[in-house]
Amino acid sequence: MQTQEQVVPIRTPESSLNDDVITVIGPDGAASGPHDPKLDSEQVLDLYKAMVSTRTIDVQLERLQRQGRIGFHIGSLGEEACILGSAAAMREQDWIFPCYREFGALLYRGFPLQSYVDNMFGNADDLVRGRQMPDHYSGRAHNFGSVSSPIGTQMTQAVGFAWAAKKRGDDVVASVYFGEGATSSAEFHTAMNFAGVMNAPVLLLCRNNRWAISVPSEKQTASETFAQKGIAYGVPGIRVDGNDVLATYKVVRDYVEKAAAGGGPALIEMLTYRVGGHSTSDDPRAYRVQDEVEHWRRTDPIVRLRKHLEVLGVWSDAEEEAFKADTEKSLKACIAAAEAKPKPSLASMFEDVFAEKPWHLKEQQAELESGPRAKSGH
Amino acid sequence: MQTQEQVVPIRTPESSLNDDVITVIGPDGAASGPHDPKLDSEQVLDLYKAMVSTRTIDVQLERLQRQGRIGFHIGSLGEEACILGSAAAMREQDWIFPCYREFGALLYRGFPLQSYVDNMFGNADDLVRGRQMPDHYSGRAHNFGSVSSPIGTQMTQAVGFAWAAKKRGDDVVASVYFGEGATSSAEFHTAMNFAGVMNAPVLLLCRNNRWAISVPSEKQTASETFAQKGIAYGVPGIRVDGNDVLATYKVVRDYVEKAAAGGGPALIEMLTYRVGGHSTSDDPRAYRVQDEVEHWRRTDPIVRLRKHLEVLGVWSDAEEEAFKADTEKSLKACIAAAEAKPKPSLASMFEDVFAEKPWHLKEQQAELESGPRAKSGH
Amino acid sequence: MPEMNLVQAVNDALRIEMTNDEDVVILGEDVGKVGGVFRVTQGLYDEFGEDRVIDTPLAEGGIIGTAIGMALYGLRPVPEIQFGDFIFPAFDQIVSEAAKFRYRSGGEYPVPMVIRTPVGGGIRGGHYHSQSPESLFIHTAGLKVVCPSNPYDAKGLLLSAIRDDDPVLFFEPKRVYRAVKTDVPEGEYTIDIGKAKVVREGTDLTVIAWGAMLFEALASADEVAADGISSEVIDLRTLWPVDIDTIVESVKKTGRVVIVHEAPKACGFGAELLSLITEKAFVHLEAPPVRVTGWDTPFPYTLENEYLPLQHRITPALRETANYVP
Amino acid sequence: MPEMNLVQAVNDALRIEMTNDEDVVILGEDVGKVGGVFRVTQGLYDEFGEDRVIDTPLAEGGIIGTAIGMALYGLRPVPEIQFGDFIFPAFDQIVSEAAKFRYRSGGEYPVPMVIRTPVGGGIRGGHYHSQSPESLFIHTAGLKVVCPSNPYDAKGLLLSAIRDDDPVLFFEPKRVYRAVKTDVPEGEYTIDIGKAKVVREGTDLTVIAWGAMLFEALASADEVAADGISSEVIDLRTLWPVDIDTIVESVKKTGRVVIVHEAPKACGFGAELLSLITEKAFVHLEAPPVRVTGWDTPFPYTLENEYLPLQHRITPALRETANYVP
Ligand SMILES: Cc1ncc(C[n+]2csc(CCOP(=O)(O)OP(=O)(O)O)c2C)c(N)n1
Ligand SMILES: Cc1ncc(C[n+]2csc(CCOP(=O)(O)OP(=O)(O)O)c2C)c(N)n1
Ligand SMILES: [Mg+2]
Ligand SMILES: [Mg+2]
Repeated sequence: MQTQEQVVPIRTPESSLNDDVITVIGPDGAASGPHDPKLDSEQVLDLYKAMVSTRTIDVQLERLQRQGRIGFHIGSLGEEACILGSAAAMREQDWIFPCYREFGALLYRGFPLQSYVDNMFGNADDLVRGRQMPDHYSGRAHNFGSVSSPIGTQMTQAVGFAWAAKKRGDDVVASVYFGEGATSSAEFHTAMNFAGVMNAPVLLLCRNNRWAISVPSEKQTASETFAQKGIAYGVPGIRVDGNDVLATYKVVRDYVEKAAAGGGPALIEMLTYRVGGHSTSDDPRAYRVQDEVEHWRRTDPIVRLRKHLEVLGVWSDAEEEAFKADTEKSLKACIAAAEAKPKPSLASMFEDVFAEKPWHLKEQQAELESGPRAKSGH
Repeated sequence: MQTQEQVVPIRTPESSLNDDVITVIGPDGAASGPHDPKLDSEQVLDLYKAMVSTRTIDVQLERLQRQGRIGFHIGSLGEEACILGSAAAMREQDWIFPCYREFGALLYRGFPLQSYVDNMFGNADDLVRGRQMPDHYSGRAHNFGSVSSPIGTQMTQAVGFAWAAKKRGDDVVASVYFGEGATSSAEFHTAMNFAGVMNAPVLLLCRNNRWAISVPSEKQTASETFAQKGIAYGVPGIRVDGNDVLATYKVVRDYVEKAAAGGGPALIEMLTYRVGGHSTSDDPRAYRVQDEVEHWRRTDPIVRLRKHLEVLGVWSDAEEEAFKADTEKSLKACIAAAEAKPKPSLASMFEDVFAEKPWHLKEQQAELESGPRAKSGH
Repeated sequence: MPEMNLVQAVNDALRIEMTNDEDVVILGEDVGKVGGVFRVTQGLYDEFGEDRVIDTPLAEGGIIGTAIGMALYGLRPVPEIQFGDFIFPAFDQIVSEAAKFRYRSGGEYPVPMVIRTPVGGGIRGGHYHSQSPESLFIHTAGLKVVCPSNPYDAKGLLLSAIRDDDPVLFFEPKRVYRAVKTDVPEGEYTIDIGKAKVVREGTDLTVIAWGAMLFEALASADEVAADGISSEVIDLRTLWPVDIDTIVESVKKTGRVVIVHEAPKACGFGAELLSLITEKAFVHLEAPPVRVTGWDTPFPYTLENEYLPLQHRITPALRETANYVP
Repeated sequence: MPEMNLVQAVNDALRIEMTNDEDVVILGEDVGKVGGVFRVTQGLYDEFGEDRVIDTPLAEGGIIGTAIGMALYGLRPVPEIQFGDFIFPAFDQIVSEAAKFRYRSGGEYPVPMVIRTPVGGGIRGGHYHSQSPESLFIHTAGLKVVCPSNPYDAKGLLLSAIRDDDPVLFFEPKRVYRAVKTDVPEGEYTIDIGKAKVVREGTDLTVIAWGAMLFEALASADEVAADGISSEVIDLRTLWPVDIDTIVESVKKTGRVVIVHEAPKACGFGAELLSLITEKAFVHLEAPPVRVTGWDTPFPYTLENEYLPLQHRITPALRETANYVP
């Protein structure tokens, strides 16, 4: 319509083009460019091991679920670099608000593997007392939030948390994970807007893994990139190759430091791919072509980092086998222990609803404890 | 922090600068530039009259409220150009989803003044049967939606409505009004995102009148403009001088035609100012300086258009006085009539909850009708 | 007559009405290509196309808000909320808008819309894949709430709901989805909204249930029958407006009543049922009406079967109520 | 001892606790410079600064979501929702997050937060400035709900609520805001959450009310006293967890009860109260408990006084209940 030419709409940024995506590790495995964090080989190896053990655990837990020994698992196959690179970039005093795929970050923070496995079984030793589904852990002792299923709710919470730290004058940055699908939620909008207005020290980490269960990213939004959504809130948006652990580490680290220095929030879109199903309840063959998966397997973050290790001249197949074997061994031990533990007590169901148990919960607990289930020991 | 330089954030557009704001009527009252809709004097005069009568009604209703004869009024003092310019730009078959300041648009659409005044009194002839507060009208017969108080809810509804028209193959565009404060609501985010993804023929008309009750626009968001929020959704965002009725008319008309031609949604930020209080319940002196108000009075949309009429050489003081007098006269007549009408019946309270009255509402109606209020005729 | 489970019966009803009526559209998360996480809309995307079966962005408020807009235009949207637990981001659009639209517009704007969503426990879903939010919507004037217990009722009730001119919340007991098969007639038939069904006749006490808990109630009724207690079991089918006549008639006969539901007790629908019965049949009550419900805690994962009002909790309640002497 | 209205009493409590505790912060729409649309936070912005009294963007979900985050960090946020009718955009954060956080985290993450909001009718607010949503939150395990009827209680209850380690919904009856003045002691005092108050002793029947309707209940009690009917009137003050002992004790004495609330009847809190009473005092009941409530319709504008359970509707209920013979 010719009259259109006359109207000048707000120009959309070109920064959605792929060459705006920050990358460090090249096809040859060499690290280069302005975003190379220049980590020493120890640190790189440390990241590599974390990624490998994360994947090893994923594989084992999926198997466990198929065997019917646990009810559910939601994993991070293919997303290890963006999860561990970003987690490693957070300083010890910083906080992590998880989505539900970040058990690797939780363990990286030092959360005991046994506690994680107890959560997968919802047994009496589960720190959340068997109240939530597997992979819905909570890690306050490790500056780690609490997983809940409703999409997006952790985002505004992370913003308020970060603002509170700032108000107290504490040198703390909060980071919060979510998927690209969650950018459609009301919580993303509110979190970004409040973060901008409050200039909160918070990083919004978007794992753009292309899929929201069966919905591809192009059906989530008509915007070319997720990073450009930052413009709506006056918050910088950056795109990084989320399968490049060094690039991810560097970008997140830079913005952690910026936020800590009073520079405010940032939205970081980490480009990656959900190689597995959405969860053990999902079969992606129903909605996506295998070629796509194969394509992404070629950019596998672990393979890429392994190549970089070769360039650095550290690590060997033998070491890798040994490391995997160790991981599997300790995992198996935790599983055996967790499986042998009893269920949480009937009483535990009525605790922690409130700080103190009110009369009606005492009555209800007594009712259950005097019923057949108590006798049958459920 | 020096490492920052290395990270290239998504560039924010410069389009927030004032010279990006589309204007047609110059200080001298002459219309010029690419956005001049080139209306004939009839049409301009028609718009002018609508703006003047809208203001006249506002002034009278505020007085009426102070006299305690109506309970509430929420007006459009200073916002007449953006409301009437945009309403006039919609084609007859197009639909308008109101916020709560658009009674001028409702009347422009041919809604009877008497019906509007009956709504202000919530009497038995009120088309919404005295169920809602004053200024919460509904105008289906005039392709006009239904006012509700919760901020933002009309936006997603307008998107779904526009999509439905498109699905039916009807040549209908929907427009929806809201204030700049409402861009912080979840509804704005969802409406913009769904509009973009569905490519719905809908125009999101943001009256940026600077204030959300006592909250100034800079506290709503850290983005420089509201129009740039379109970038987050791949939806064009345009800024227009909302106190320039010709510019507003032209921009809205262009995007109506674009949407009708399958070009999809647009976000139009109309820069204006809320000259009065938020509503009759609000006294803005508690939170803003009078200078600001005075500054905006100088850009009064009616004064500006009057100047343009002089350039066109139509309209005179005498005609203006006569016109105002007429408006006041017919308004007074409607008020007198509305005030004399009875309250809605007790029975009406139990109707329209459902298409058919269920047993429990029949029981409750009987209970009320057998009680003292029925006898006292309430 | 074909046998169907509840998933198939709902799918069948959707296919029939989408064939009958161009204005019926489905929208929600993952409802398209993959046919929903429970496969309830399977095949409809291929059959009716992406304009009739819409995969939306991840925003329940947007799903319901746009569905309302479609209904205002004249369509008959059937939005799906993936789990009842995720209906809350859309709560404002449902209670402030859909429920009040007809009323606040003086009848100008009805909102014919059926919100389908799976509810209840039984799949080890923990806090957020198990809840039963019916009472929140029953408390909101302007909404109808339906919850079938079996495939046959599900199909007939859904066809009625889609043709209804008011917003209907259609709660599907996910524990029943594939667990129960019944004969389901081919083609069209409807079951009236607002009509309960006496599924077991009895004389000593009345048991009121719906959805998945109906089967637990029936199991307990059989169990206590061995002790010579004769239970009448009512499947409400429509929760609101509730079929008060069927309930009161039964309670007048038995004088004793046990109400079973999964949702927490406090301000649950059981409270309203108990109140209505007490108000309307006070002089006929021979024992205090009893509620067997989910506890007033969040819905737990491991102890799901200790949380739910299953047979092990219903049976003692039936015995006590039947044997109550003031 | 100074006289205060409810607005002043709440303001006084906020000022006291903000002075005591650096961690107490207020956030909401228009709470800052202008002191809230009802002026409840007036003066606090000037006194404590914009870091303690925060004007937020227009998003209730953001107000509650960020307040939860602040509470997780260790602050004691007191968010304001401008009208109870506008709490629904925050419903998901309240029922899915705040209510379940302590439980789902095994006690790791308490959420001490007081959500203040004006509720109820009486200001000609129509659909969206009049509602009373208490039962929705009572039904949600993990939330406490408080609703004072007078300035004295408001101050003492708010101080308790802010010091409470669980999320509390603090409902302020806007009809009472400036209509009632009482003596309010200067400085600190608390009133226990969970304790009701018998505000009028009687022997023939028990009337249960709270908030603005308490005064209507008292007026009716006086009215029927003329006919020799002696009513005991209980002001619940805390709605949940409710003070069951005070209620049951009174009902055991009177054998008759009338419950009054503004919210719609279906699944309103009256249903829970009626059910608890029937369960716990069945043998003492001499008449069916009666509910006098808002109708099951949206809240109307012009007929507000015909919708509300005012004296003209309570008095006949008291008479009938007192004179009931089976
Ligand atoms: C409010 C809400 N709606 C729907 C769901 C169901 N659901 C769980 S995960 C998911 C997709 C999330 O996709 P994305 O945000 O991209 O994260 P990813 O799983 O890809 O990491 C959906 C729809 C939910 N958990 N919460
Ligand atoms: C969900 C919701 N929250 C709060 C309010 C109270 N409220 C009414 S108007 C308003 C400010 C709106 O400002 P804006 O969107 O800029 O529109 P304007 O009044 O300036 O035209 C507020 C906070 C409401 N009506 N709905
Ligand atoms: Mg994803
Ligand atoms: Mg404004």
